[in-house]
Amino acid sequence: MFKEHTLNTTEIIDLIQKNTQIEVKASENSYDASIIVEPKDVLPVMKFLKLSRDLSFKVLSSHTAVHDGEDFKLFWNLLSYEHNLETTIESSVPVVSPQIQSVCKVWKAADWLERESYDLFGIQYIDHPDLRRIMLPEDWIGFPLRKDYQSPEGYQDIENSRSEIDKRFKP
Amino acid sequence: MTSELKTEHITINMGPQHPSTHGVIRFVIKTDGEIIHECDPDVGYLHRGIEKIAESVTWQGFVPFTDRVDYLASMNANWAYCMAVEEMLGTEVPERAEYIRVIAGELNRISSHLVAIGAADMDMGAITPFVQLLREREYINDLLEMICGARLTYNYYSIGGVNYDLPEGFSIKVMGFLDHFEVAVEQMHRLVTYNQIFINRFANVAAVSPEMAMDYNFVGPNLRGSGVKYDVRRNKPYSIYDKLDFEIPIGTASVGTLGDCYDRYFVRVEEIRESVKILRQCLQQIPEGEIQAKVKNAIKPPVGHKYIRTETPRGDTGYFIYSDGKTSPSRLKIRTGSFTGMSIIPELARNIFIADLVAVIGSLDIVAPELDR
Amino acid sequence: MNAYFNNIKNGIQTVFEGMSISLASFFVHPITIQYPEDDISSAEKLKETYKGQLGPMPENYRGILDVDLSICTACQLCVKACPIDCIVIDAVKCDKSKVQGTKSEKPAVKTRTCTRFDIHMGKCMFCALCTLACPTGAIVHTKVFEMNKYQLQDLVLSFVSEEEKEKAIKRDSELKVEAAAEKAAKAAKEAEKTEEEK
Amino acid sequence: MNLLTDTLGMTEFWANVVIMLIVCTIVFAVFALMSGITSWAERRIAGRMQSRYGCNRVGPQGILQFVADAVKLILKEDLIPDGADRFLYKITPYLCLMGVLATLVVLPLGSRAMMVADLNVGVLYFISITSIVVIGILMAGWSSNNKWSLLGGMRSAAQIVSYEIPVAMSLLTPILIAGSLSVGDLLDSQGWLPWEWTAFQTPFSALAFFVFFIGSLAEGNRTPFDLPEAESELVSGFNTEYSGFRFAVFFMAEYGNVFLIGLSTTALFLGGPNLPGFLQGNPFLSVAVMMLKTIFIMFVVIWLRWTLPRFRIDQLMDLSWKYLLPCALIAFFGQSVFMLVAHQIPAITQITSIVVFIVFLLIMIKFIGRIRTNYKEQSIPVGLN
Repeated sequence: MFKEHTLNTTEIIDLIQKNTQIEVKASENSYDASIIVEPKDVLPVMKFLKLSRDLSFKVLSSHTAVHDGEDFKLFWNLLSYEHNLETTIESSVPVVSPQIQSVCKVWKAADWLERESYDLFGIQYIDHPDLRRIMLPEDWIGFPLRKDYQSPEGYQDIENSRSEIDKRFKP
Repeated sequence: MTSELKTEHITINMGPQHPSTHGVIRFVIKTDGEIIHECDPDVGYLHRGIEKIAESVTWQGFVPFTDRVDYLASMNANWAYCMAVEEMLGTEVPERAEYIRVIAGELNRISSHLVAIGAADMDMGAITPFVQLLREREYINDLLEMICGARLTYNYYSIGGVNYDLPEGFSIKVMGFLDHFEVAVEQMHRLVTYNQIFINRFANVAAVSPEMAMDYNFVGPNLRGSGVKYDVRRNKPYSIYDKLDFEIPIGTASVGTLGDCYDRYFVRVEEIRESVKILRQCLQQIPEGEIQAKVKNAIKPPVGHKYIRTETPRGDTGYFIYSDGKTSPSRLKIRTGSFTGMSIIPELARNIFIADLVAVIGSLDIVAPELDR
Repeated sequence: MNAYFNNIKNGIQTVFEGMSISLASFFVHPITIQYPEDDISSAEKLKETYKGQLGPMPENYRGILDVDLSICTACQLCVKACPIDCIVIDAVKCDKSKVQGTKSEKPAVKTRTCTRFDIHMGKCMFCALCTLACPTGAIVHTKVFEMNKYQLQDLVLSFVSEEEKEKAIKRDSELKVEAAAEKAAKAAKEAEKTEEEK
Repeated sequence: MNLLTDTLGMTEFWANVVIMLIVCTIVFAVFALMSGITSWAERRIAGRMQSRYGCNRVGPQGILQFVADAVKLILKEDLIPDGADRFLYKITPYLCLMGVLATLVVLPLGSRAMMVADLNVGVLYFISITSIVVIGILMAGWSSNNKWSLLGGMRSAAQIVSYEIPVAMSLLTPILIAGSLSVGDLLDSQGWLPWEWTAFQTPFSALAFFVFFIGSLAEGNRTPFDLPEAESELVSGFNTEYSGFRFAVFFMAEYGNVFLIGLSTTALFLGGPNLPGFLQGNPFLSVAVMMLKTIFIMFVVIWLRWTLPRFRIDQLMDLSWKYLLPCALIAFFGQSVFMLVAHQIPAITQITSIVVFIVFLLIMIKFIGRIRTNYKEQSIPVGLN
C-alpha cells in the first residue's frame, strides 16, 4: 500500500503548477517545508491536492492560524495515507479583514477546525456551512488567541479578578 | 398509524451532566420517541485555554500542562510535545531514555485503553468489567508511580529525555504484572466483549466507511476500526518503534459491518495485546546509559513552524508549534483525536436509538478535556 | 434461521461464561485499601494484607513540598522553573550560618538568606519541575499527601518565620553597616595612602 | 378467631378485619425487611464481584446500611418539580408499591397454609396484578414533567406489556401439570425432591421455567432489562425527579420486586416449601425451605445484574416476541403432548424428570468447573510489592 519513494516539497510544487497553473512557492523555514499559496488560490489548490492521483491528500490533519504581526498565517497540514506523504500549506490574511475561502467542501474535517479558528482568531471563512463559535459561548466578546487580546473584566455575573490571597501572595 | 396523527419531536439535552458523556459535553438531540433525528454536539465546557497558556510559559514549563490535555494518557501527551521541541532544537535523545519513553508510553496506552473499553462497557450497562478493568489500571498506575512519583499527571518526559531513571527491579515487576494482566484482561473480554448481548449492542451500529473516516480525519483506533491500516508508529516511525516487532490491528467486520462500533472497540482490545508485546520486547532490550541529553536551561528554538504527530491512545495527536525565537512558543496548536472524532457525531447520530448514541460516544473514546483543551 | 439459533446458542453460552467469571471474582479478596485504618506507609504491611497486589508508596512520591532552608541558596531557580508561579522568594545578602545558628551540618554555600520563602500549595500542581531545577536539593517533595485546611490561605506555606526574617534583615543591615564601615576604612586608608604618596 | 370473638366480644366481621390487618402487617413487615436486606445484599454482592468491599460501615458488615438510607431518605425534602402533575406525581409511588404488595396475597411465605388467600384463580390474579406496576411507572414518567422520565416510563410500558405475554404463556405449563389455577394446588403438584419440581419435570417445563424467569426479570426491571432506569442512557429514568420518602417507596418497590421474582419462581417452579413426608406441615421448616430457595433465586437475580450488559429497546422486543414467546408456546404444546403420552405410559414421567435433572446437574458441574478455572486465573499474583 505504501510506496518507497515519497515526493518532496519541490516535486509537489511542480505538480501543482503544472496542473493548475497557479503560482505557489516554497517557504523558507527552519523546520517543516511548506507551500505558500495566495489566499484566493487556496480552494483550487486544495481541491487539486485531494483529487490528484499522484498525491491524493485525502486527510486534513490540522488547520490553524498564527497571529504574526499584521497578518494571520494560516496553516493546513495535509496527509496522504496512500502515498505516505505529508505537507503543509501556508497562506496569510491581514488581521484587519481576515477572510478566506472555506475548505469544508474538500474535507469534512475542516468544518470544526475552521469553526475553532473562527472562534479563537476571528477568521471569517467564506461559504462555511455553519460558522459559529465552538469553544466559547455565543455571546463572548473578542478572539482570545489574538496577541492583542485583553482578558475581559468579567463574563455575565462572573468577575475576573485575583483573590485577596493571591494579591497578598504575589502583589 | 394514520398520517393525520400529529407528532412532535422532543428536544432533549444530553449533558452537560450526564453519566455517559465521558466528561462535560452536551448533545442537543431531537428525537422521535427513541429514535434520534438530529444531534448537535455542544463542546467547550472544559475549554481551559491551554493553547493560550503556552504563549506565556517557558518551553520546559509547558510540559506539565500537556498532562492536562488528555489526563488518561499524560505520558503520551508529554512525549508528543517533548518530541516536537526536541526536533526543533535538534536534540538527540539517549537510547536508554527512548526505551524508557516507550515503556512508559505503552504502559500508559494500556491504561488509557482499559478506561476506554471499561467505559464503553459501562455505557452498555455492564458495570463489573469497568471496575475490574480499572483495578488493572490501578496496577499500571502503581507502576508508573514507581518511576515518576505521580499517578495521573506524570510530567515524566522532559525535553531531551526523561526526568527519572527506572527504579531497581522495575522490569521484573512489570513482567510479573504482565503475566497477571494478560490472563485477567482476557477474562474480562470473555465476561463482556464476547457476550452476545454486548455484541448485539455494538455490531452494525454507526458504521464509518474508510472514505468517511479519512474525510473526517479519524485517527488512531477509530481510523483503524474503519479498516485503514495507518499507524504513525509504523508509517512514520519515531523513537525506537522501527526496531520493535508489533502488528497494527484493524477492523475486520467480524460480527457486523466494517467500521461499526464493535470494530472500533475491538481494535482497542487488540492494541492492548500489541502493547503487551512491545513492553516485553523493550524490557528485554533496554540498554544502560544516560537518560537525559544536555539541554540548555533557557531554550529558544529559531523562528519557524513544526507539526509533529505521535500515536497516542486516542490516535494521531498533532502538535503544531510556531516559534518566534523567544522563550515561549508563539503559537501552539494541539490537534487531538477526540476533536476530530467528535465532529462526526452529527452525521452518525441520525436515525439511531438514544441508546446507540451512548454506544457511539463510548466507541469513539472521547475524552472531554482533550476535546476542548 | 441459522443465525436465529446461533444467536440463542451464543447468548446462552456467553451468559453462562460471564456468570462463572463474575462468581469467581466474588471469591477473590477485595483490593480496596480502607484508607485511614489500613496502614499504607510500610511496604511490608501492604504485602501482608494484599499479597503483592499493591505497590508501596515509591521513594520519589510527589507529595507536598518541603524546603531545607539551611542548604537553600536563594538562587531563585525554582521560581523560574515553576510554570504557575506558586513559589515566592525574597532574599537578602548575609552570612547564613550566623543567622540560622549552627544546626546544619552542611556549610552555607553562599551568603544569601531567604527572608521569605512561600509556596502556595493550593496552586501547586505537583509537577516536580522545581525539585528538578534545584541545584542543592533544598526543595523536595515529601511523602505527605494529607493537607486538609479550613481556609485557603492556610495552604500558603511559609518556610521563613517572622523571627528569622527579622534576624536576617538585622544581620543584613549589620553586614551593610560593617561593609560600609569597612569601605569607609578602606577609603580612609586609601586616602591616607594617596596623601602619603603626595 | 375464636379468641377474638369469644373474649373480646367482637362480631365475626370485625374479627376478620382485625385478623386481616394483622396478616397484612406481617406480610408488609416481611416484605419491607426483605427489600431492605436485598438492597444491602445487592451492594455487598456487587462489591465483592468488583474486588471491593461494598457497604461495611453501619453496623456489623454494614447490615444496618438500609436503615440509615431509609432514615436519610425520609428526612429529605420531598421535592415536586415545577410543572409536574402534582396529584399523579404524589400518588404514583404508592401505586407502584401497591402493585408489588398485592401480588404477595397469593404467594406463600411458607407452606400452603401460610398464604394470605389461596384464591382458586391465584395464578391469573398474579399475572394480572403485576401489570399495575406499569401504570405506576408510566404515571411517574409522565407526571414528572421531565423528558428523560417520560422516555423511561414509555420504555417501561412497552417492555412490561410485551413481557406479560411470554410470562403468562409459560405459566400455562405448570397449570397443565397441576390442573388448577390455584397456587396452593400448584405447590401440591410438586414433590420435595428436585426432580419432582415443576422446573425439572419435563424438558418442556424446564423451558417454561427458563422463559418465566427471564420474563419476570424483565417485568421487575432488572438488568439486563433495566431500560426504564438505564442510568447510562436515561440518567435514572422514571424516578429521576423523585426524592425523599417517595423515592424510598420506589426503591422499596424495586427491591420488593426482586423478592417477588424469587418467591414466585420458587412457588411456581421450584417446589415451594415442600418437605419430605414425615416433616410435612412443620411451619418453621417450610418457611426456612421457602426462604432458602427464594434467597438463592434472589442471589441469581443480583448476580445476573452485575454480569450482563443491557439490551437495547428493539432487541428487548425481539427477545420477547421472537424468542421467548415461541419458546413458551413450544413448552405449552410440548407439555400437552407429553402429558397425553404419559397418560398411556405412566412410567415415562418419572424417567423424564430424572433425566432432565441429571442433565441439569451435568451442566452445573461444568459450570462449577468454569468457576474454578476462572478463580484460579484471577488469583495469579501481580507481584508489585
